[in-house]
Amino acid sequence: MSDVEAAFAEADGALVPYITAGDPDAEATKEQVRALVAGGADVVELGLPFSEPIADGSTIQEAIQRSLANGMTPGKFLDLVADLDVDAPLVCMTYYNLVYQYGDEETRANAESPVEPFVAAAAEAGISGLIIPDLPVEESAELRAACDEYGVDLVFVVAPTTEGSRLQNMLEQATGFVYVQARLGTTGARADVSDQTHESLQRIAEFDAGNSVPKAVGFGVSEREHAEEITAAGADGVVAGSVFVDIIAEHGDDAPEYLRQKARELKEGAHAGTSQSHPEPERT
Amino acid sequence: MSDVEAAFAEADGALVPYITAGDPDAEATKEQVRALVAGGADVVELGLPFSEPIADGSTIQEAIQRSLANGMTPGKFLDLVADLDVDAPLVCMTYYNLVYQYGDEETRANAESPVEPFVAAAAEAGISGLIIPDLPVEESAELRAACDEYGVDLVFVVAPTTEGSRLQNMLEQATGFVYVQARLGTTGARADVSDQTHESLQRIAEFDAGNSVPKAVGFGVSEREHAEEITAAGADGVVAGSVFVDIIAEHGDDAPEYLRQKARELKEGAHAGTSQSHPEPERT
Amino acid sequence: MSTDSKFGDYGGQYVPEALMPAIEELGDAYERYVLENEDGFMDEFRERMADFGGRPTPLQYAEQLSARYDTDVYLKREDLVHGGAHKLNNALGQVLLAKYMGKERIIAETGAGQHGTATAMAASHLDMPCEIYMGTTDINRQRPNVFRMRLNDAQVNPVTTGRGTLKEAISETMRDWATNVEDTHYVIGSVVGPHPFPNMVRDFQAVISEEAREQIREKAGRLPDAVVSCAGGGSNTMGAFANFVQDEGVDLYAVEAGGSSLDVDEEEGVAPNSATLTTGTDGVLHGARTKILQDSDGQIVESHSISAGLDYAGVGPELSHLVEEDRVTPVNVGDDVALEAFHRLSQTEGIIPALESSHALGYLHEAHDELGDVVVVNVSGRGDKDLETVLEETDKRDLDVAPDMDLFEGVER
Amino acid sequence: MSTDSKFGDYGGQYVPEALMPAIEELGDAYERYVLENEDGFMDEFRERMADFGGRPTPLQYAEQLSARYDTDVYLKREDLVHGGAHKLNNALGQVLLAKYMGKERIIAETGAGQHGTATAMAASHLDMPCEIYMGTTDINRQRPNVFRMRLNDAQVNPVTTGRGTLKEAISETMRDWATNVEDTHYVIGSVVGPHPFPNMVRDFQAVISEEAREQIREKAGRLPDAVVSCAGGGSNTMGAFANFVQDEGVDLYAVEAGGSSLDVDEEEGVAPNSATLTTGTDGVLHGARTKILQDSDGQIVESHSISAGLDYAGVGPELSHLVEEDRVTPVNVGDDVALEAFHRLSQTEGIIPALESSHALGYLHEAHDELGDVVVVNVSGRGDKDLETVLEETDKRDLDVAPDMDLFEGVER
Ligand SMILES: Cc1ncc(COP(=O)(O)O)c(C=O)c1O
Ligand SMILES: Cc1ncc(COP(=O)(O)O)c(C=O)c1O
Repeated sequence: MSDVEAAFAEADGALVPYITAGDPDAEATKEQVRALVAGGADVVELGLPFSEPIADGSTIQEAIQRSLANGMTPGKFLDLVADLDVDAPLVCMTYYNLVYQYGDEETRANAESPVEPFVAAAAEAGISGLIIPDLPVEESAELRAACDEYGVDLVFVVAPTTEGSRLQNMLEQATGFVYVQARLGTTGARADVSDQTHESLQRIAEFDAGNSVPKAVGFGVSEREHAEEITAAGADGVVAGSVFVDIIAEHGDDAPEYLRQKARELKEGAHAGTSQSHPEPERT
Repeated sequence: MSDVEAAFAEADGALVPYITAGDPDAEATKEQVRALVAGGADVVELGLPFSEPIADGSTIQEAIQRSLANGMTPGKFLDLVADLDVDAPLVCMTYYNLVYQYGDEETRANAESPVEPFVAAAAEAGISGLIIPDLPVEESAELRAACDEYGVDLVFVVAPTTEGSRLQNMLEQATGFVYVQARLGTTGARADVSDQTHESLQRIAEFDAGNSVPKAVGFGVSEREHAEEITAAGADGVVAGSVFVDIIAEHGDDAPEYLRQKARELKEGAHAGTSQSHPEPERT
Repeated sequence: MSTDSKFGDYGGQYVPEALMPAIEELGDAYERYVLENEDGFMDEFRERMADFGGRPTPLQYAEQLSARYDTDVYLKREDLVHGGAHKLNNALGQVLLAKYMGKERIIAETGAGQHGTATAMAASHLDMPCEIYMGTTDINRQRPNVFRMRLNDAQVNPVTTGRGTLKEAISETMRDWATNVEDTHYVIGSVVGPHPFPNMVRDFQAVISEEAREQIREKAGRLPDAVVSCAGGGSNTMGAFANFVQDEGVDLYAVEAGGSSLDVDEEEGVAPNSATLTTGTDGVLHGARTKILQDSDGQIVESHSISAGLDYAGVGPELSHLVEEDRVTPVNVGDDVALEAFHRLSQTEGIIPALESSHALGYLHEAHDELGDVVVVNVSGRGDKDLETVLEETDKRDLDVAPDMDLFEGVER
Repeated sequence: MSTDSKFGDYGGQYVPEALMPAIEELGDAYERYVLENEDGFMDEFRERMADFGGRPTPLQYAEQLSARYDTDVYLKREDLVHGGAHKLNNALGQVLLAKYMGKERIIAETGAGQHGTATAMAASHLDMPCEIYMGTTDINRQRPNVFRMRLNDAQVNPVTTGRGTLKEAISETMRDWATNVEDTHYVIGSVVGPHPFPNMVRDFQAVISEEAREQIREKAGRLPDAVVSCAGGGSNTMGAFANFVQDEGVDLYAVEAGGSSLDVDEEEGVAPNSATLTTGTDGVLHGARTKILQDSDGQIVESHSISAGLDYAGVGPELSHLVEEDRVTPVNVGDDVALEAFHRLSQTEGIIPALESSHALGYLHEAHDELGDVVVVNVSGRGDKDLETVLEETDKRDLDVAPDMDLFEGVER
């Protein structure tokens, strides 16, 4: 069982917050991560910014632009991670080209595959898992191999449109957790839990049976009730990103305290939902 | 012999000045005509302005615009002519559409041809001849007939490009005088007498033989020497327009005096040239 | 002068004497090269119109319009000719003819710039020096077309007389021709001017109906009930009609610019329209006897149309004759109807038509019930050149069909 | 994923999971309708490209250029396609395919507006609702194209992120697609993006070389020694090459935008060129593995070209592969050379080419000695859209070939 899977197992309704590393700078990110963990985050998803974030909505796009404008790079990202000493596994979310491109010439020349240098460096820095939203399972063989070699989880996104043999394949390949996309579209905080979310939860229940990897639902989660509804329907946790990124954009230096509060709120929701789907009713 | 032909016969080197009627108004035109005749004009060519003067250069175009802007019309033109009491035949220069279009509905319905009403009215007002620069001899049958009926001369322009049977035809049809175009192009004062002028003079000499109608050379005549050169080569007179129109544009109310002087100068030249081409040498 | 210099009472050669030899020479060349294909002139013309000009142009079945009008509407796509209009058919023909005649210089007039750009393209293609006369007012309001002519290496001569528009440019070009007639050919832009221009320009444009007649027989299995074409000078019109004139069952509609009103303001010397065939009277303009817009004295009045290419006070003498003979029906639609038709075709068929052509489409809209089952509409040109005008004029009106352009308001940077 | 989703190492499907079913569905439709002509799809496509699009386009022998270069130069006249560029070949194909697939809504990205206008025209023609994403910067500098899209009834969605240009518009369109994938088809504008787009767009554009190959055999009696085509994303390029790839004796030149310099400014994240095939490195962008312009970290850099249509940091994966296989020779010419070539063709052949196409013509000028006896150059589009840019950029330089535009100075009113 990987760090990430262990964190889910212990969480009893896990909270996986996302923030963009380097928004607005590396020191701030460290504070933010500590606050999230203090608030109850079980796993932290850290975005390594890429110039063409096609899977992200406007909130996270803007965070990425702020981070890039302030000089964030893959190298600095890994330094930041290595520096962070928190009690939660860190998962890196980024786009494939940065993974593909990482490393100096010599390292790359000696690598088994173009993606090995990044995975090696990430593992060394303390990254427990990777989420690459523009890498479908069909193109992931090289990265899967490198992740296996370095003990890094590779998280896949299951979309509302993912079905049949592709879904099967993904569940077989996924480690760490499965990121269940609650609705079509891109990341971004929404006011409600969409119908698609309920369908997704339904689908989780269906495929849950034969697979042990945890499932976390994301895309649009921003309120306690969302989180509760999601875990109540059988998910092992929730992913929430835009809501935290919005807080950072709004509160600047004061963000950590707000992040902690929001994390606590969502964590409570996730936990509460779990108790509804489990035999023993228990409230925080 | 028509009035115009008679004027040429008496002139011994005729001067035919052109001005645009109504430039800037009818009263001024009357003064101008009187000044020209006082200066020695043998025949006066009066322009009836048409909105699309394709055969005229910029000097006369502008005079036409001034005249039209001040309200000149074919009717007013004929009134002006009827009012004028000078000792030289008046020739009307205009474009075919005005001739074609003249007359009220009733007159036109009873006319022999569309052009008859204009010719009749012109003759009545005291016009001795017509020059229609956009009416080639081939299209002139109707107008020729009307002119014959009302005793109005029809002057044709012979261009440097006119040759052979067309030239023959024109000489046969012309009455009053033949307007020999000194060079290709449009009306307008020039600094010199072009080579084409000399060729034209040469051609005059050639066709002179079999035809008794007088020949006047125009297009670009503005100086005494031009006039002299032209009659010396055998022409019966010179036509000059732009030089007079320029004087009117420049001197306004004072124009008549300058017109008289310029007419005198050109008349002297024309006369002097004649004496060179005639047996008895005589100078003014 | 050859016997067919007249169409009934219309036509003829009313030009300064200096030009007579030139138009006789041209008449002779027209007969030899165009009518008799001497030295393979017409073969070369057709080949160049194919390879350089993009002919044949399609005859397209217009699905949405046909459904809307319950009439089979076919569009003759002259907008696809190189340069964006039928104008090149004529310009290339004349420049090539000038070359065969040994001329060394091309001149032409232009108003909105369509004929000027076509002539400049043709002259550049055939490596002939070219000068275009254009009024200063037009130069300033049609800058892109001036640029195109300059890019094609034509000299553009500003004409400052009068109001600085088409009429003045024509007169000025005639003056140049009268001065340089020996080595210069004047490429007239429509079926106007002295003989042989009306015949010759028609023959160069007749390829439109030659193709369309064959295409409609293939596509519809029959001849059309009607052919509808806009008419300014009337070159696209005669081109679209020529090969149908002998088909008595085919009605021919020449759609003129009704402008803002069919009345003439004698006082101001202005006709707020260019509906020469409908409202004009007989007269002589620019070398030919034809219908013209004039006041009772015979002075030419200023015409008007939302489409610069129709904005002319005369019309081809052959059209005047065919109207008199009842072979061609003259009709007109005003600025508003044309503008709506512009938007309609742009929206429903994916074709942005010239404002000139939009008049033909506007008439189709108004009269589709009476035109029969199969109608050919000549789309004489594309409307890219008209974008500015259309936006301005649309803005002034309250047109249901027009798209809003609000999006710019939010994005000024 | 079908086996030929890759061209050697290039290509693939690097898209968000939500889109995978859509591109699988599209791959399936591509195989059935495009490759197997199910329900007569390809027949209908070809018929519409003829009647609506104006195909075939001519292959024109360029007399003056041939004489100047002592080489037989043939121009493939894609500038004559409806809309003014090869772009319609693809847009019409995809919109029609979307219709066959039962989609109800079309979206597309556009930079300079060429692909957007082509898509809007195609959607209007086929009566499909259409939305175009366009960066706000581009909206402001390409207003006429925005007007054209609006006139054709397309909605234009301003994209405010980033610098508001093409890259951002593509990303935004992908987001829309990821949200509305069930009823919406995304019409990608070049041979880029995830499989099956590169294959499919190539197949729609391959009509260029299908025609050209037949035409050159007829006109020159042989295959050409070289085919020269500009390359941005590479759709006109692959279209012009596709049917010659198997002809080993035919050299294929992909001419990229050398911009102002081939260097990359890592500090600023800017490449003052778009010479992806020459200077780019392997990476993954917009759904495919291909050559891209990136810094050493893998961040995409801003590209540059005087011609907006070439200004893209990626290139079609098949071209990357054909270059790697030495079948296609990547070359480039800079802004200045392209600008001169623009003026040269305008002046000497009467054709105003797109600035994109001017790169191919610029390379012809520079390398004509080495290209062989018979050369086909693809004139991918017309240059009317580029007039403003050309005037501005010409003004900045001291180009011998450029005409002066002094005449405006005298005529301001
Ligand atoms: C597209 C188009 N159609 C029609 C016309 C009108 O000319 P004509 O009546 O000679 O065809 C013009 C003139 O510029 C034009 O550009
Ligand atoms: C005329 C023209 N040529 C070429 C291109 C470049 O695109 P591609 O490389 O896909 O042909 C464009 C793009 O807008 C274009 O408009």
